[in-house]
Amino acid sequence: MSGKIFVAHDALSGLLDDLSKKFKVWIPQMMDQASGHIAFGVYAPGKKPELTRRSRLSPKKILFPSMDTLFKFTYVKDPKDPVRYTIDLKESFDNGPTLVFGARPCDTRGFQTFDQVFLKGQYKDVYYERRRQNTLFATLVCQDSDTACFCSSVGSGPADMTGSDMAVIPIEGGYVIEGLTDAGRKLVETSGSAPSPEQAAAAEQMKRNTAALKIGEDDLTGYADDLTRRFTDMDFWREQVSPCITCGVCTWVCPTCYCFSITDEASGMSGERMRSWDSCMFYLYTLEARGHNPRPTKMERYRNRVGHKFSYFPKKYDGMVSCCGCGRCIRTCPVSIDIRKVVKELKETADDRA
Amino acid sequence: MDDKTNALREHVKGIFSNLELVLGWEPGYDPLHTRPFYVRTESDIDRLTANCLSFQNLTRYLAKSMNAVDPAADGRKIGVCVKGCDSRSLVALIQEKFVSRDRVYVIGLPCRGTLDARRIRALVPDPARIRSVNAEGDELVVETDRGISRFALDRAIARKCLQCRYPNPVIHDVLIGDPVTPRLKIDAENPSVAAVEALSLEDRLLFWENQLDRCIRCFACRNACPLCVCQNHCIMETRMPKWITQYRNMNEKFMFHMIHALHLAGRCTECGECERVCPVGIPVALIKEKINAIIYEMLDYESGIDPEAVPPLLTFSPKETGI
Amino acid sequence: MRIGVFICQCGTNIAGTVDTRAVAKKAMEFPDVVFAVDYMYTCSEPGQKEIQDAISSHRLQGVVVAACSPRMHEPTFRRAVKKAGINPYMFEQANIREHCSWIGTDREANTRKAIDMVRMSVEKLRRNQALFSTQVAVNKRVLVIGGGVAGIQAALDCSDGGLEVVMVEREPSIGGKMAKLDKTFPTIDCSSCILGPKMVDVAQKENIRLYAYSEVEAISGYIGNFKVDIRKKATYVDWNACTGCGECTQKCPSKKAFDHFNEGLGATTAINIPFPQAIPKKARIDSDYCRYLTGGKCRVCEKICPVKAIRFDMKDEIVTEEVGAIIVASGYDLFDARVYGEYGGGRYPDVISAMQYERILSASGPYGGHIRRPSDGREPKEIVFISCVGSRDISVDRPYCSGICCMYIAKQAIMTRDHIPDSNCYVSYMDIRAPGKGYDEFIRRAQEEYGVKYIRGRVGRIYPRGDRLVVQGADTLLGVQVEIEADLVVLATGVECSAGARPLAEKLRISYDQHGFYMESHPKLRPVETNTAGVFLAGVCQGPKDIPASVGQGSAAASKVQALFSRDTIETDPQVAHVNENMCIGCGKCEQVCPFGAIRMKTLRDGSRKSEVLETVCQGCGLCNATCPNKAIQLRHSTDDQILAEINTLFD
Amino acid sequence: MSSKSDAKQEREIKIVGFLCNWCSYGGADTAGVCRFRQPTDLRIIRIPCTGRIDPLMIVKSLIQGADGVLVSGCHPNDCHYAVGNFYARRRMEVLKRFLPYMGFQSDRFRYTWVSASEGQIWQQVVTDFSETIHRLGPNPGLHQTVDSAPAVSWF
Repeated sequence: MSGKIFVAHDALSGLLDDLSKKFKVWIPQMMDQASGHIAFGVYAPGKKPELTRRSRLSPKKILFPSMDTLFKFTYVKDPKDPVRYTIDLKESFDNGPTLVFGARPCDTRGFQTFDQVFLKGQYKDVYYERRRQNTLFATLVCQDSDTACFCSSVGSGPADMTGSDMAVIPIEGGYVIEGLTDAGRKLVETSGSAPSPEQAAAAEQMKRNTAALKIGEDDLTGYADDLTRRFTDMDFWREQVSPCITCGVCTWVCPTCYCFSITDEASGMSGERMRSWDSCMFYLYTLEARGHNPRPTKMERYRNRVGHKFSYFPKKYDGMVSCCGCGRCIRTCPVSIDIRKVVKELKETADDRA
Repeated sequence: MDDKTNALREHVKGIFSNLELVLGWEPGYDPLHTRPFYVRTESDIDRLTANCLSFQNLTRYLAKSMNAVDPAADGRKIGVCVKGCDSRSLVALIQEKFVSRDRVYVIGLPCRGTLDARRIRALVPDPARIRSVNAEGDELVVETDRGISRFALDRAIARKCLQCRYPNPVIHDVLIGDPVTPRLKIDAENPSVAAVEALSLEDRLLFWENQLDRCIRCFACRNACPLCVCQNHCIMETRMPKWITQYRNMNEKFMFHMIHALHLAGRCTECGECERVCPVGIPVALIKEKINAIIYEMLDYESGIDPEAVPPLLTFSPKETGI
Repeated sequence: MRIGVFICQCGTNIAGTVDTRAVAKKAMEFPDVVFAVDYMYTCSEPGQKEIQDAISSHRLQGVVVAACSPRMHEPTFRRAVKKAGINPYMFEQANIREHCSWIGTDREANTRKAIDMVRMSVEKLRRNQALFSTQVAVNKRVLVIGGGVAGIQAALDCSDGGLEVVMVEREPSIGGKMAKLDKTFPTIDCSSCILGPKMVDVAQKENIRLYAYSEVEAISGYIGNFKVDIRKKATYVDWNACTGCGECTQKCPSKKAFDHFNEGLGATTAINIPFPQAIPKKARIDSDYCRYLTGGKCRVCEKICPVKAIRFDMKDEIVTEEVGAIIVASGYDLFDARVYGEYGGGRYPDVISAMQYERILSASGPYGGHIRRPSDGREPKEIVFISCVGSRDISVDRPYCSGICCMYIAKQAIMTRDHIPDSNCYVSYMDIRAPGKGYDEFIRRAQEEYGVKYIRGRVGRIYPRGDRLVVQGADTLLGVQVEIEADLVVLATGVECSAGARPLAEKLRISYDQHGFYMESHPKLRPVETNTAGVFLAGVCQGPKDIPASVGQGSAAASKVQALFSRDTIETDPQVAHVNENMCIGCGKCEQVCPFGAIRMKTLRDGSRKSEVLETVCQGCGLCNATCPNKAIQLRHSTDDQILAEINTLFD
Repeated sequence: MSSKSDAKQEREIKIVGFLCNWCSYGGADTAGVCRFRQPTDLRIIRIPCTGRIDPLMIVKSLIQGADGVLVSGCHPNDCHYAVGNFYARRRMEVLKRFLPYMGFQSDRFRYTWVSASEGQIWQQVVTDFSETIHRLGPNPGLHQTVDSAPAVSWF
């Protein structure tokens, strides 16, 4: 077997039906017709994957839910001495076999950032790890960038299959699905019939053509030191973020933003500890118990967001920018702040001055 | 360059020496986007634009950023560009003493409607690559890589604009452009609210649940709202008192939107910013529009019209009965 | 926190329909509860001891008592836990009696409900804060509203105790209804002979400041520190100058003025002194009748007045008095008999009210004490008294008994038989209410000694026949129709709340019942207190009663005030609003809605605006808390978190 | 927090009552003293004044699963704090009219005025409201997931 199958457009539903028997299959789907809202949702027979338009929200929540119960706890009173409690803990895992079908290369690549933080090094995040191990990615070779896309600027591209188990390559009449990892190949081989030589050739051609595309004009890697130089230039930051309303949508839609907060929600004698998304754009994110806030205004907060992605992260992780270039933050920003421009101006104006 | 933008720039040039700064708009990252813009120097003025893409309600920055703006030692005013709906927010902020009328120079811009980028994307063949967007009379002309599309402006403007009752600023120091005829009469029924009310009670619940289920609790609606003045101290985020838990379930999402709506009862000026900024497309403003309708019917009050009026839920009348 | 829960059985009052043992057992499962028990009478001495012992043996930090209404025993238990060393506000009471055991018989449902109520109280208590009162100085002056016998008694008692008294009387003279009475039951002693000296006392006491012909305009402040605006209505006579000589009343050409004191029988002059014993004895011009004030010509009194006291340009004047307590003795009105068309009240001159008859009987009355008919001045021989006119009648919204009419009818009938021995007196009655010392004996004297004829039954109709009146009714004891040709009919009009009672209550922030009588704090145990601290009640404004009861209440209210004033300071209720400055956004909405002006805005050094609560002025209503958008202002002991916890715990 | 979607099954009806301390709480006491029988569904939360009511407390109760919410205070003009109930009246009436728009059964929320002396009226209010709620049945709560929903078009 070649590790490739061909799925005609009208056979896609059948494939997903089959897959959904073994996996929890996530696909980009239309959530609301009126607002054209596309996001990742669990496949169920009858639902159609939206493979020709980009999703507003990234598939981040599949491995990193916006709210994740870590464990449940119950206080148990000692009947002889009711002042004393013992605590009953129950870990909570939700990590069956999962397949993400139809994410874009930038979406899938976003998890590379998570992997660095949650899997490498001394401490591993077991919740993320278990989900990660049980999830396969069938990633779409991306055909339709828009004015906000810039994956090539951050060292990726529309055919970048980093982190993917399968490539979904659109060709005339359907898709060629190609296994890239062992798990991916195994799944592909049991899921359909091989493409004809013409179809296989068309897919290869499509991959090559797409890989040659340059999405995004500038190279936005290598700005780590510019940020450091620019750190205390508050005029620069004021100019960049004056319109910002600190809504944090950029962090919410971002496939690489992994900040979280841990809280207990309890009522009566029992409750649960949960992890939920947090945003560095919020005042409360860095608010200290005494009332001091090291990032009191949006300038410090936005500086942190840019700095984290383009300076602190690459300095720590071998130059890897923690931005996948999907452009969601640009597209959804209510006040049209463009992170590409901010990063570029870090250097440009710094150079001008130098 | 369109006439309105030119007229605005000319006017600002004439008065800029008397102002500390001017809040306006400049083009965003592509022709479908616009960015709020702080005109701080004379040379900035030529970046100003004013057109059907001037979405943002700039009064939002007045209440929330007054402290961030350096207080003018010499008492110079802050200039702010307002559309009809924005001007009502400004009135409400003056009412609630968040903005002092004599601190602002109000540049009024009568408005025929602002575009809804989502609607445009559905109308043009290649929405990914739009080169230019221009309103020509009642027509919108959109140029993309694949050519030029023309269609009626009404097909592309925001929901709130289709039912606009106050296209002309209700408060201004200067008016740039000719007044526009309102699309709806003041006492006209809100057609979107009516559309929701046409559903059965059960369907209405399902409708809202379906909408609010998408909410990711990013609070963009809150942050964009010029009258959500609590900001960093919003009860949505504080755990003391604890109105909301960290659960991301329907109960909490519903509760959030009920808090948002009821906190704006009698205050919302229907600028629609909450709805525009929602990343998941929830018609957030539609919730508040109903409360506005109730308050108009019950207490004959509209927010953001009279700077001297007291918001209706901050006052009472002993005589009113039958409510 | 270590919480103890005490479930009161209240004898069988609670235990009869609630399984208190099961409630206590369940309470042990609630968070922070380390001790729970049920007890026969938790409020009793040994019951309180049980709580105190448990506090020390289990080192409790908070206590929940599930028993009767906190409106009843919350202070009791707060004192009890305080004695045992914990802050009195670390206490919660679940009302499982009035709100549970007494209103349902389903034991299981009641028990479930009681468990819920205890759970709610525990959750609230877990969020309680120790609170501490502050002391505020007491202004030891008292305001008495109303100068009837109850108010006079209260004022004199306070004055005797050395307090400064401010008395406000709506009418030109004090004395109230009692001053109009001829005699009082059951002793037939002369009303003005016993009231007169007290009225004079009021005038003569140096520590009583009397504002007659004045009304309370507005009241602000709180216990210990009220501020009262008093409207001195224009009398057109300078009372500092007026000596009450009465020259003016002799010469006044307008002689058809309505005689309020004589209930409209006869007339008086436009400038008048209401009655000879009036206190203050000063002249007043009735602007409705004064020729100068209505027509612009006359000014006779001005010329005649030997001390030049007439001031035609006088206007109402507002004066402000500061007091520490208020006694309300604002009295009552009499029912307007015109409502009963079948009695012809108001249409037939010889159908009169009992108060009019009282004036007729009075030697200082319009007929000099001779009983005559208003129509033709003839002495009546056949006189019918009709009781319960505007009492005990749901159809006129007066379902209550006025309590005094049976007695005053007997008195008037006795007086009539005394004055006109050959007269016949008939009393048409429903039931005779005579529960008082010597009262029933008095009725018997009327019947047996004075031969007053008592007919049980209601009068159906009165109509004129010639110059007499035919009274048709039933004698339900004999089961026959009765028809009497009477010369005079006296209607025993009942008591109703004063026309100004409701607006006054609103100024005082006290509550009233559906008939407008003021609500006491507790119908039995706190009969002269109101729910507004520092405001006390005396007399009929609280409910119908006779003279001895009114006088008793006047004294009772006075003694309450003296008890209050026996301390230099009073503790304020610490259950007031409090601002979390870190959260406050300075929007000022709390300041805008506060009914007491207890909130003001301040500017911090960084220029930010914050609101601030004046704790002694705050009354703890929580309106600010409800209004505050981000809940930066919290009402202590009724915080958002506490209310939300009570809600949440019900639906876990 | 439990999922409310399966709450249809038989369970005890619970009504949350917010009663002002001065009038209605006293009225409920009076009803108790007079032994006026009432349904047992009501769970009373004592508040100082209806002015303390934030309409969001009512919303919170309904979302949490309260089958009914009853707010009762002093009669208008009769507020212990003079005007608290006037504010409350406006706020609650706005909420009452707003609830059905969001898909809530507005009959599950009622506000009323009962004085401390009106024990009998309190009995009637509680009995009548409980009957209303029993007729409506348990509050099904919000659906935690929505499979299909009606679309509304406003363009």
